[in-house]
Amino acid sequence: MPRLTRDGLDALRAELRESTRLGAPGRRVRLTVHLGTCGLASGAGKVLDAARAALEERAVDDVVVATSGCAGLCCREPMATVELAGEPPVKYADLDEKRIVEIIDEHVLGGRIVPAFVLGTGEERRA
Amino acid sequence: MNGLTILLGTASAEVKAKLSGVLQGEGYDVDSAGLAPDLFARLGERTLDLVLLSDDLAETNVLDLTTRIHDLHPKLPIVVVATEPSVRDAVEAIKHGAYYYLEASIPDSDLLDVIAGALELELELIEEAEHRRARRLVSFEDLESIEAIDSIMRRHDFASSRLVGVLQDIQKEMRYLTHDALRHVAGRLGIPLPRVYSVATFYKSFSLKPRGRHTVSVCLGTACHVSGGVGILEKLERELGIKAGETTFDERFSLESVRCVGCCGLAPVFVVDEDFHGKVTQEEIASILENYE
Amino acid sequence: MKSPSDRTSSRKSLPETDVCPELASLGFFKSQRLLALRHRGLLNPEEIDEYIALGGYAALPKALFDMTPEEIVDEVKTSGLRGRGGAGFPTGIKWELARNAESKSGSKYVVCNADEGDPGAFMDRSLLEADPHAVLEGMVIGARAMGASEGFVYVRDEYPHAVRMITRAIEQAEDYGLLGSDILGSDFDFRVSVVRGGGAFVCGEETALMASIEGREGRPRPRPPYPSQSGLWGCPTNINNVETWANIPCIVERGGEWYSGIGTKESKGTKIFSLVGKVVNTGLIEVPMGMTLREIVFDIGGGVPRGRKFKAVQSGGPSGGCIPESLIDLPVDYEELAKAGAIMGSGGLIVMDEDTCMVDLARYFVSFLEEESCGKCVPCREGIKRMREILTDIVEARGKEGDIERLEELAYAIKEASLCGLGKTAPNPVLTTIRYFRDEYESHVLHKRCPAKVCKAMIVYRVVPERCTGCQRCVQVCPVNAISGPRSQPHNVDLDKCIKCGACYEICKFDAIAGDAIYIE
Amino acid sequence: MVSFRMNRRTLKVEDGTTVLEAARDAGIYIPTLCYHPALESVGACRLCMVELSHRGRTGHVAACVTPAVDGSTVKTDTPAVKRIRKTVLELLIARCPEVAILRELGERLGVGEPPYPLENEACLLCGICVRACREIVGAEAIGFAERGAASEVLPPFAVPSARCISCGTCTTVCPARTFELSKVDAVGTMHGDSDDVRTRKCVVCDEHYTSS
Repeated sequence: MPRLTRDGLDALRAELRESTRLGAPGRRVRLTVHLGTCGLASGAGKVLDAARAALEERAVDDVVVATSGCAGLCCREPMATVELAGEPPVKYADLDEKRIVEIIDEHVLGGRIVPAFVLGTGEERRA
Repeated sequence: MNGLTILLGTASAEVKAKLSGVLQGEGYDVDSAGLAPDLFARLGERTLDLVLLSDDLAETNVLDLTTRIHDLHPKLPIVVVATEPSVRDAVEAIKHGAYYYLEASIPDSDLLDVIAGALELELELIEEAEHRRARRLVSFEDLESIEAIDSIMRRHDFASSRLVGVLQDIQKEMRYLTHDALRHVAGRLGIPLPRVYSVATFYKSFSLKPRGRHTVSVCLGTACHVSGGVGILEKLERELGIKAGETTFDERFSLESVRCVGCCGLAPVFVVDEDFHGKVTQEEIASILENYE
Repeated sequence: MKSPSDRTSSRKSLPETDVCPELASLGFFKSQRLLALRHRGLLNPEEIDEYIALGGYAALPKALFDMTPEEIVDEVKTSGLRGRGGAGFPTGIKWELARNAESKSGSKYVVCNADEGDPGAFMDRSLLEADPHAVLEGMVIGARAMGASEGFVYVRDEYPHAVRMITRAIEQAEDYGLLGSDILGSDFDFRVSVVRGGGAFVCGEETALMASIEGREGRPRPRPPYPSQSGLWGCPTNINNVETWANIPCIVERGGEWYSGIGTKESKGTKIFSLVGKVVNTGLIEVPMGMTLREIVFDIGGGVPRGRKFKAVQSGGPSGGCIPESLIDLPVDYEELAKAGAIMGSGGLIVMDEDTCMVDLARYFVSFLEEESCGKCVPCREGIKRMREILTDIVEARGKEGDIERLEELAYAIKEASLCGLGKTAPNPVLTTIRYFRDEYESHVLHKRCPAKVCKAMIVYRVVPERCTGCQRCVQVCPVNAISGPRSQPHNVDLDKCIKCGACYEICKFDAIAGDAIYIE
Repeated sequence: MVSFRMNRRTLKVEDGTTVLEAARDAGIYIPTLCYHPALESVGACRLCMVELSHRGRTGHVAACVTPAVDGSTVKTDTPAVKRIRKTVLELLIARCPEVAILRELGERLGVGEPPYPLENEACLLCGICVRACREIVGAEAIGFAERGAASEVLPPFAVPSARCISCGTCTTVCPARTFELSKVDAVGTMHGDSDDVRTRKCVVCDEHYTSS
């Protein structure tokens, strides 16, 4: 990657926004497993591995598996967010390896939210 | 062999035999020359750690010789051995650059003491001496760890300000900080050993005692304290049969309490190496420990 | 990737709305306003591209090309931002001091203090783990404002994940030319390196932290000279906390005026708190300054679990104090907390219920500080040790009349005479617990009773025969075989053998069928 | 020049003069322990606490490390100052009940038996010896080890240090007389009983002069 100038940074940002937009080819769904230290301590690493394995097994190629830092609510870790193109994100809590697979089959692949594990839908409030 | 070479300048076969014997017995490599030109030839062709000059060299004044060698190699320690000692010569020899002046009749043990002392001053810097001494004191296997320590210091550009980071990396690699490692670091980074020692004992993440293969750290942060962290620590102490700060006999576990691992939302917490275990109960501890060999 | 506002506008009603609540309507999230945590849950901290796509590194070109260093400092001053590490010194003024300070060698330094020491606080760890580029962007802007060319992130070695994230972020920013020489083609050079702490709480103190960066033991030195005049290697040095740095890009991007519209008169903006302890929703929250403790503990935190009674909130770590239930409507900002005898600190809020013994808590903090004192000055080294001895006597039923007054006398000297902030604030947990819970101290000292049933020397474990189902689980967990009794019949605790480890209480308490059949008196 | 009030007098001193130095020049007594005129002040013992008022703010500072500020007011003997010094001295006496200088200070400041269990340490941890060895001698043979209440003054690993030149400076500057230097045969014993430093003989005068 060449070193950026001011204009180069703006161009890169525009390009990245387009290429990472949900709905772009190969980016139908974004599945984010939240991996802060608290999440990892609660088993988020295993949840992530299980999700990757399940998607591979099902030969899915339009789901972006992402990670993030802490999602804030430590007592409900591990948490994951599923975002389908054009729909508000759905945050799941208290996950384990089995539940994430169920969410993948139902929500990620089937488009049906799994209410039993849902923490909430939509965005957090930002200032 | 201790890897150190001493050049012996004497014309007397008797002195040569006696001193060589004593020095070789101590592990020094001894080279000798009977004439001044030979002496200078040797000085040019190999790395030496010390010159031992007897005052019996033909046609040469030992004081002049001392000055010439000292001018050529100011950091090479020179010890003068006098068959006819005098106080005046002693003072002059020191003035001419000798590290020490001693009587030929000196007991062997004192001679070796002087030479050991001189070698420490070889590079004038005491730190360097400490570094050398560390090299000399270690056994063959440890030479490998010296290499490892050197490569850690290289990563930190041998910068004295990176001392804490250097010690952390050594500890991560060798599980604890040996005295030799600290001496070696002091010498290489040019930091007085007492400062290195102060740093190594000030910070609680350093251990100067051998540690286990796994470190069990029980968080005693406030959230863990009010959620039963002390009970977890006591259970671990009973389970492992050691107190916090100790290491099991088989060196499998070291147990310690830490002030807060920042995982308060899952209190009580304990950490094995880098694995965090949250919301633990006394009951599940044994089964968690089983995962660590 | 869409911006947050796009996402909200594109929301369409889902058939499950009644079963799946909106996140923003949930108690825990409802009153939060994310600013320093603006990217929470949204970005992969290992990918600089995600930060850029979300609008990151937009404040940096503005600060480099459109603003003079003075204008940046003014913007931060206008914002009213105060140090988030604890003391709350106005950040803009601190920057101005460092900007105006002369450096003999020409070097100036900026430091990010991530030596998060307060037990119970973990916002710095979380920020570095989740959004390291926000911190870096703030540092570059600050360095430009103050004329610094080198920076350090001083982070605890106990946070391996955070160390990895920030180290990686620095490498990526360097690759993009957002760090290093000639940043974005602006002629401005700035480098950052990570320094890991060695496990010493006192290194959160600025002069100790600098000693540690220089490779020495972290013993504080007297001030003046202040770091802004003579800091690292004798050069002007500005040290801000992680959260403070993370706020900077927002202030530069949206203006100090906008920022100062949030919060209270003296305390502007939002604050991250780690809400932990005896509270239903534990986690990291970010709220506008001035929110009351009641809102934080009950609305966001969901109150105390298992029907126990709320007792107090400990704020500010070992330098802070305990705020009792009677002050639950206290608005949380720097001034109000100080009035109550506590401090904001880095933002740890530990909720205590009726099962927390305040004397034991005071002893806990004092033992913590005794271990963490650097030992340089007498009041801190010797005084805290004596406080711990007295408090240990009290919780082990050896308290005597006059002990409370002796603690107060020691506290006065330690507060007034200690060399650094650690000592000056060390008595706070003791003083606030005496101030608000004096009856608990007196109960321990005069009646040898621990009302919260925590202090082992004053309690015994017994089985309630009517509630005991004889399930034998306590018999199995007792490490010293002090509990006996046949299956299906009430058990019995042999008090001579009991070591009061609480294992039986723990296991019985969580057993849904048996309920609390073991009790403490 | 700096002009400021101390107690009821106005003092004029050079820029950079500490409050303690100004007081000593003016003949005003402020007790000290870790202060030594030849060494860098570190403000460790906190016996020299005084009250400082400046621009409407009043607080307690250590006189040995606080420069006198123009227009400020210093008070050296308020009830609060006395109260602080009393506690600090009591803490020190409780640590080192046998150290004479503490008892002498106690008599002067009216501080008697401390209300804490007595320990029996010989070292005040004032650090004068450490600073003298570094700043004056340049040997830097001793330093602080550990921290907090466990702090100690030691040569590395608590074994004789090759850096010690057995000069005895530490023994002469120590206010508690913790150190002793005795030279018996080839052994110079320093630093209480924990650190024996072997010395070497001068070939000229036959005197032991440095460590081997």
